[in-house]
Amino acid sequence: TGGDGGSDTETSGDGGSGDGGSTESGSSGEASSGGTLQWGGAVPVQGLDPHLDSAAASSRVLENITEPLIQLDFDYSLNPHLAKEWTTSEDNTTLTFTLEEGVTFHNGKEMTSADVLASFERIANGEYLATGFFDFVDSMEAPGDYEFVINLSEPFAPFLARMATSEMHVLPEEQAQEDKITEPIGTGPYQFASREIETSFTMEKYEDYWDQDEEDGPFLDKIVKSEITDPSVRLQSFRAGEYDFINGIPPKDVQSVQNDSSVRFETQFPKALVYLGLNCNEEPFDNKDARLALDYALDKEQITEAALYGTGQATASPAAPGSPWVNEDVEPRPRDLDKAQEHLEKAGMPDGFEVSFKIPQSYPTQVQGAKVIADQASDAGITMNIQQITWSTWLSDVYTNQNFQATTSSYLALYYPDVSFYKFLHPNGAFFFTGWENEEYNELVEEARRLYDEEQRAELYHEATEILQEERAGHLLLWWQPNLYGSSTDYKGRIGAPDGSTLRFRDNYLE
Amino acid sequence: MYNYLARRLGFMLLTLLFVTVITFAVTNILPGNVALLILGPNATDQSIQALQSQLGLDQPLYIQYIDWIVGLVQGDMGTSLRFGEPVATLIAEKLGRSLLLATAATAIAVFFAIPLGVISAVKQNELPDLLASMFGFIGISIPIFLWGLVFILVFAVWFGLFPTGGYVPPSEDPVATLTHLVLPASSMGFALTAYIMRMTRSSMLEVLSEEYINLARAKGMTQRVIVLKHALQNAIIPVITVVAFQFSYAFGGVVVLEEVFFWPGIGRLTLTAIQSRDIPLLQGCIIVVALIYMLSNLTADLLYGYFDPRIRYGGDE
Amino acid sequence: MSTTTPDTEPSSSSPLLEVRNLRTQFRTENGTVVAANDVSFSLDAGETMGLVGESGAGKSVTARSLLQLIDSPGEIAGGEVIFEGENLLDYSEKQIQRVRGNKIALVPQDPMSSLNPVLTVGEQIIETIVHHQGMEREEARTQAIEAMTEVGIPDAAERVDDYPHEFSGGMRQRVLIAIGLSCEPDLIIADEPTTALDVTTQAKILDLLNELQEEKGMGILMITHNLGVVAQTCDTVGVMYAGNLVETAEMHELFRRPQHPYTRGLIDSIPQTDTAYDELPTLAGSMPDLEELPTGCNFAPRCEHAIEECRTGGDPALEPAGDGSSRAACIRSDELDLSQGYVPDDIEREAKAVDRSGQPLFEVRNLEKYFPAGDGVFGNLSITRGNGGLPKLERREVKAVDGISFDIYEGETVGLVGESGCGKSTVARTALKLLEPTGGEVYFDGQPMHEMGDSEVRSLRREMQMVFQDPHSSLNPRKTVGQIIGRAMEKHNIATGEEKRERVGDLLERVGLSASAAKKYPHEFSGGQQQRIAIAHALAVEPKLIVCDEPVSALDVSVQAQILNLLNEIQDEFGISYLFISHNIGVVRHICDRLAVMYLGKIVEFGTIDQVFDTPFHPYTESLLSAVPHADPTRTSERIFLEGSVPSPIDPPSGCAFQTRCPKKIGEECETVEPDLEEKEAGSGHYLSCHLSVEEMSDSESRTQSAQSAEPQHGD
Amino acid sequence: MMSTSTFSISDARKERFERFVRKFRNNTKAMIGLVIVVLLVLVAIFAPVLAPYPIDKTSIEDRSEAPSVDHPFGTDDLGRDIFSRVVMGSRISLRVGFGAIGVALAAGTVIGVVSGYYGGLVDELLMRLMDAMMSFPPILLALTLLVVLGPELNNVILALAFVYTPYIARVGRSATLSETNESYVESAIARGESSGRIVFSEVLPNTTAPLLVQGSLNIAFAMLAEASLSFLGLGAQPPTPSWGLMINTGRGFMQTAPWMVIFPGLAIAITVIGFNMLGDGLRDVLDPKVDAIE
Ligand SMILES: Nc1ncnc2c1ncn2[C@@H]1O[C@H](COP(=O)(O)OP(=O)(O)OP(=O)(O)O)[C@@H](O)[C@H]1O
Ligand SMILES: Nc1ncnc2c1ncn2[C@@H]1O[C@H](COP(=O)(O)OP(=O)(O)OP(=O)(O)O)[C@@H](O)[C@H]1O
Ligand SMILES: [Mg+2]
Ligand SMILES: [Mg+2]
Ligand code: NI
Repeated sequence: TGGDGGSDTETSGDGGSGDGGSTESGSSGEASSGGTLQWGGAVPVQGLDPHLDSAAASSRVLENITEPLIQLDFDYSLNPHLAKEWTTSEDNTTLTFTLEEGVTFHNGKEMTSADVLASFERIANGEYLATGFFDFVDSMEAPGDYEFVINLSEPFAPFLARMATSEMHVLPEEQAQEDKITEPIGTGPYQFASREIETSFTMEKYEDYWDQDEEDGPFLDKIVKSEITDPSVRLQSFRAGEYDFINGIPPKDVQSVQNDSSVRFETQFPKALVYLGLNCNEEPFDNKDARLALDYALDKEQITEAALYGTGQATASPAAPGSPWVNEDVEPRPRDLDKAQEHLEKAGMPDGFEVSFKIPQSYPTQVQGAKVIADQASDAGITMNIQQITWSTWLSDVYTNQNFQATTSSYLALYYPDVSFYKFLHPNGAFFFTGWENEEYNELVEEARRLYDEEQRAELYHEATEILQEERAGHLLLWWQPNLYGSSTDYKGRIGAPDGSTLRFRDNYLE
Repeated sequence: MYNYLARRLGFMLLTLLFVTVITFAVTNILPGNVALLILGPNATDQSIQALQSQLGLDQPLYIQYIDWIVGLVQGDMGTSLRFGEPVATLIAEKLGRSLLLATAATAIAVFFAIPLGVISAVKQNELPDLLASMFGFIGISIPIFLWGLVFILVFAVWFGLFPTGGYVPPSEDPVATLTHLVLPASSMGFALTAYIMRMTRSSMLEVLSEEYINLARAKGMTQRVIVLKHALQNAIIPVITVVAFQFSYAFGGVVVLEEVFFWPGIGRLTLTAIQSRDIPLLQGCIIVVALIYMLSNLTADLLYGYFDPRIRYGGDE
Repeated sequence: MSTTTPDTEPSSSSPLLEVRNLRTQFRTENGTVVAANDVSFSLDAGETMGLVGESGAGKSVTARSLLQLIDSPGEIAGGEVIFEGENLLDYSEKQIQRVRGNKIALVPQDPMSSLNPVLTVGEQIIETIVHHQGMEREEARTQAIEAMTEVGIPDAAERVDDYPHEFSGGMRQRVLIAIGLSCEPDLIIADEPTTALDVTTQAKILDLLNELQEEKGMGILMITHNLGVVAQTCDTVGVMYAGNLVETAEMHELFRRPQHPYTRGLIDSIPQTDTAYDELPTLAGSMPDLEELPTGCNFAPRCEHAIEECRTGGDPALEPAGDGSSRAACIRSDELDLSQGYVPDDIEREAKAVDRSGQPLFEVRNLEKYFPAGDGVFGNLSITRGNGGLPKLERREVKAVDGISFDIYEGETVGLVGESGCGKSTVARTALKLLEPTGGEVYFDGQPMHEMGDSEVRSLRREMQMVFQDPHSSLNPRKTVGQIIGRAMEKHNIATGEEKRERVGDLLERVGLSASAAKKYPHEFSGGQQQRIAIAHALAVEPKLIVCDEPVSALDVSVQAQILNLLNEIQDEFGISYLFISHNIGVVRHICDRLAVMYLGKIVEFGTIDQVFDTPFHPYTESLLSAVPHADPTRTSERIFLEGSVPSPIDPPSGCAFQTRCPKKIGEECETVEPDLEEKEAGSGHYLSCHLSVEEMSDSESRTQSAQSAEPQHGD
Repeated sequence: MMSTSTFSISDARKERFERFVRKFRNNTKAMIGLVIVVLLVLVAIFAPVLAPYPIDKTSIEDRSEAPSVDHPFGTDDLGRDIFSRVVMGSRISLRVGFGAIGVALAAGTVIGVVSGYYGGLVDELLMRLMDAMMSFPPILLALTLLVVLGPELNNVILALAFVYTPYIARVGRSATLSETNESYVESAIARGESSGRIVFSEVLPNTTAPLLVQGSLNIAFAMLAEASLSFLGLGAQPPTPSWGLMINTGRGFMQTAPWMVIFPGLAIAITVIGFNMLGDGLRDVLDPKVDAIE
């Protein structure tokens, strides 16, 4: 997974792909090599340490620079990558990887299992994004130059999936010994060239890429990302011909972009889940009825429409639409002011209540949605005072100190249900902050982590979803939103990456 | 002149001291936890504490202040928490561009403002004066960012004459640098023109009522000589101060304008620093901007001294 | 010396300048103000004509009208200005530009603000020459240097590239004259060319003008409000009053036999240095506001000879009067004989009985006040280049008052005179502890004020009051007169409520205003009235001492006399003591018992009026006295011209402070040894600070008074 | 204006007031400014009556409608009536302008007058402090303060008050300095007044004119600053109808729904022009030098 759910400094709609098919546009002719891609990017690239940096914007470029042993494909299957094959033992506790030979890092050195071991040990012994996952790892070995073994202490289903993210990308041994990495060296098709903080980022083709291919590239000589955070300006500049490609088209402009024949418009759904976070440790939302009152006061469809102009989808399930984890029976509560009033009375606040509503200002769709939420809530007598805050304030106030009553945030369309169900909603989850706890729920999602059988797991998640809805969890889910891309018509190749939050440029080219 | 200069520098040092104190005080009460921001939400308490002590954040404030000042004096502004690069490097990269933008804006403004101001003073209460003063009021009454938006819409989107924003380094393509500069510089220049023009006008009016202008008339000098030689040379002196002030204003205004035009200057860097609570970076940005401000005022004082013989030759005044 | 030029015979040809029925008016929000009404006069080549009158009479407007220099909202509404046979008022702007500065030059009043600060003085002269005579710059430069030399600027060739601020006031006035002269004009209009200058400098400039005229033979229109200046420079005189020319006459004739009562009043009210009166003759009231002129003769309300006809019969025209060439605008000029001026009682001035045996009321010992030079806390630090070229930090100070001692007894008036900047005001302020003294002792009634704390001093303030030079600024514009005066009473618990109101009314009446003035605001009063209010304010707390800092120098002569008289009366009535500060040595004679002469922060002479005004003189006192122009053309005196200007108090000369300018300097001693202020004659109470012997100081080789100066009323 | 007999204004004061009114009337700039400001205040007072729709009522069906009879200024992206929001927005602008400058005037005047009157070290330190405060670009300083204080309209007012205090203080100081040159101050000292009383009772009333002028000009600046801050998202919070915030939102609709920017933009411009003209005009009117009629 690219980022920690929605918690990175990115503006609205951007991310990866996943909705197979729609991003492939008539790459009829022969792919042509060369050229510089001018990319109008939404969020500035943050840190460049693949193991440390949670920002989607970072992952978006790192995806092309460093590589994992196992890669996620567009059909959500895990495929061998730097490991040309892997085996899992009967009891699901020993993982054995056979590495590709002849893979070189951008510094020219060949990749061996020593590098993999060093990279994973770095994560296991440090304070990195995936460090927690190594709690389930007993030992790691590199018996041969091209063989690598991991022994788990118990079956742990999310581990392989996690390996496919940049959190567990492979770095050369020397770099794996550094605490912090600013110029990553990887094995990917593109190598880091230069960057100017908050302004631009440049990657160049790595000529000795191990997996070069006439059909799959890499083709582009250079990719220059200009970082234009304002979606309207970005779109304007794109239309003025300054960029070949942009991500994060504002939903309101989708229609006009679609109608523009000189633009190749791509959408990838879903990309991120936006939710309304309620602090269940504090008045008034420590009261389930207060939460229900708010739930009934809101028309999720309307809110989604207001924010996304028909590009999104209201939801009541944290599982990505289209995945087997979705419980189709659970739907957003329809708006019902009478019920809202009923619950207000049950909560002992028949005249409603007033709360602060902290919105991270860099997410226009969330701000937009918040305005409608506040308006609708006011009809039920619930006053929500919007306060736009910076991302850093959000992190410290809302997330760390839990000094909030209501907020909005998002997480990326993570195909792996563990993230959706555990990371945010289980008290031990890495991103648990709303304070909503439920024994039954916790047991369900813990159990699901240990199961490798899809159907069984799905069953557990369906149940968990029901509990979320019934108990009105601190996450009042709002909508799924897509990734919206635009490019010039001579920009070819599949846009995006399977996990929804990143971009793969490998097979992209300019005609 | 030496005394004058020495005194200005003395003032500046004292002011600078206050500037550092204010900067330090304000930035240190910014909400948010830096360590958390760096380490990300997964960090443990121990690692947060370790990082804090590594960053010196567990020291008493006054020690932090002194450390900071000592560093500043040695040209070391610390390391950006967010980007892990030396603050000085980060700022140096952006500073030039903001200066370029502010200079261009000021130059545009001066180019138009001074003749306009002179004309409207000479034709006081006549049509040119009224037109100029309308222009002036409009110029100062519309927020710069709105001008920016309007200029983008008209000149970039409708007519496609200039790029909508962004920056190209002159080393890459000097012509592109210029075309990218035109819109931001002129939308800010527009607002500045109004200020400088008003100042020129009132300064001219004041000078024109001076006794020595009367004498020049009594000597039979023509209107042209009186206005351009006798009046303007005196009136320009206070205008210089205003121009310098406007330069610093332009420099401050870039915070918003750079955001509008995506001009990667120190204004945007400051916003980034604010948003990510990158204290060393924010402190660096603020100090540098304040320093530029003070330097431009110092320049104004020096120019003032240079243009006003009473100070140039007087030693004291 | 002879200051009057021989009478020019009325030339047979037409006059150089003839003004006929000039009328200039200003549109103001209250209607139209006619600042020059029907002004007619003529001026011959080589003649000097004076234009006198009180402030606001319209002198400057008249002068500026001649060159069409009136700006909106003013306009020249009628009349003709015939110059060289042509009417200048018909000229276009282009044409008149060729006359201005070329044929007719203007020397403005204020040397401090009339030169362009950013152009060198040379440039300001050169541009005139180049403009009018089309000369090459090099040539013009030579001519400019010549002009500067001519007006007595030493080392003109070197100073031509200096900027105005590098010149002293007197020198700047010379530059202005040089500009005027640079194109050798036929007529010079000098608008109060000396008013802003010290007496000593004033004398030099007037002399210069006289000389230049003799040499070049141009006409001069000399505008002034000082009859003394007229007496020394003019051939003919025009007297203006409220926009009208009320009398024109040949100068001697004017003084001998004025035809208009106003002229008479003006002449009389000038205090003479060498005459003492108890009561100065005054012109009652003040000039009417031009916006609301009386219906009859403008002067009628103030005229002691006015009859009913004067008040109703409209403004009289200027008509020949008397048997000479005089013309006057007075219907009674034929019947009145105004040749006899005010004759003071022939009695010796009744020496006030000041008892100086006991303890003085107010005593100042070695008072010092140093100001930091420059502004700000660090301002007085200055960087100077040491010998080695290394900059060095230095603390510089203005020694404004440098060791001054004097005392004032009850009921006594002690005067303090000296040139501008010598430290008079600073003495007043530090003595009253309005400023913290740098050193020295001050005793009031035996109490050591220098040792008192703030609150003690504050309660002592009841005993000591101050009257300031500028009455306008000494009254808070936001408070009514009643509030201002009443506040003083409240502050010191003298009266409150109804009683206070009554006393304010009484006081106002005492100073010659009506009790209803209490409800008005200060700006509604004329300068003289405001000064009366200021005096009432000082009197409100029933003080024992009033310090008057130039209380009359901002006022017109006629009003000046009224205020001086008022001060005298009040002293008689309440037995108050005064410290009276003035730069006008003529004024002090009429009010002071003893007098201190200051130069550069020190007292150089101190004694009774008679002692100071008579030999032995300190050389500085002597030159001060000689420089005062007297309003009596029949008397001439040798002027003593002082070299250079007052040295900077930042670094005063070594030895005797006056040595750099002293005409009687004896040499080494003066330069190295600082003379003490000592009684030259033990017990006389006459202190002098000079290395000269009494005989040398009494020797007036340079002070030969002409025979006729032995006038009867000389009351020594 | 207040000609009732219950008010016994002294003749002189009345006359001075009338004179002021006369000069004011003759000054076109001042009059235009006054008319704009008065209209603005009226609009703000009667805003709830004038605004046809509630300002925060979203209605997705009506989003981004062009100006029409129903919605004279059109609707925004959430279907809210822009006319109503612009009208209600006048309250925000006025509140910020008057609030911030009111506080700044109070603080700045005291600092300026004290500094000017006492001089010396007090003056030096205070003024250098003011210089230091002025060394930060206003927007930048306000922005930083707002991050500290939290984005809220009242904090905007506080931050702007802080930012504009030194400007007022400077004017207050120079006005005081020129007043202390007048000898009535010395006269008061000679009368034995305490310095506190002199500062506040004698000097202060005489500095009102320049402060008034500076104040009204700064109101204009403060309004602009509020717009900029809201534009950057750190000022007023939605759904507050701050004009700057409206422009910020409308910014993305410049091409599709320009009315979202035009009307709030015009509102800001006119308001700021009004205060600028009023300030400028007041300067002329209060300047004793400009006595002549126009
Ligand atoms: N610009 C003006 N606007 C209105 N009235 C004016 C103007 N200039 C002069 N006056 C009026 O003209 C009258 C005469 O002014 P003028 O300057 O000639 O007096 P003056 O005799 O030169 O006095 P002073 O001795 O003070 O120089 C004044 O009383 C004044 O009311
Ligand atoms: N506050 C001050 N700071 C610095 N220097 C001062 C100050 N007040 C007076 N001085 C200086 O002290 C000297 C004496 O000034 P003072 O005002 O006492 O002279 P004065 O004799 O009253 O002159 P005038 O006749 O012009 O009123 C001058 O050189 C002046 O520049
Ligand atoms: Mg005059
Ligand atoms: Mg004085
Ligand atoms: Ni004599």
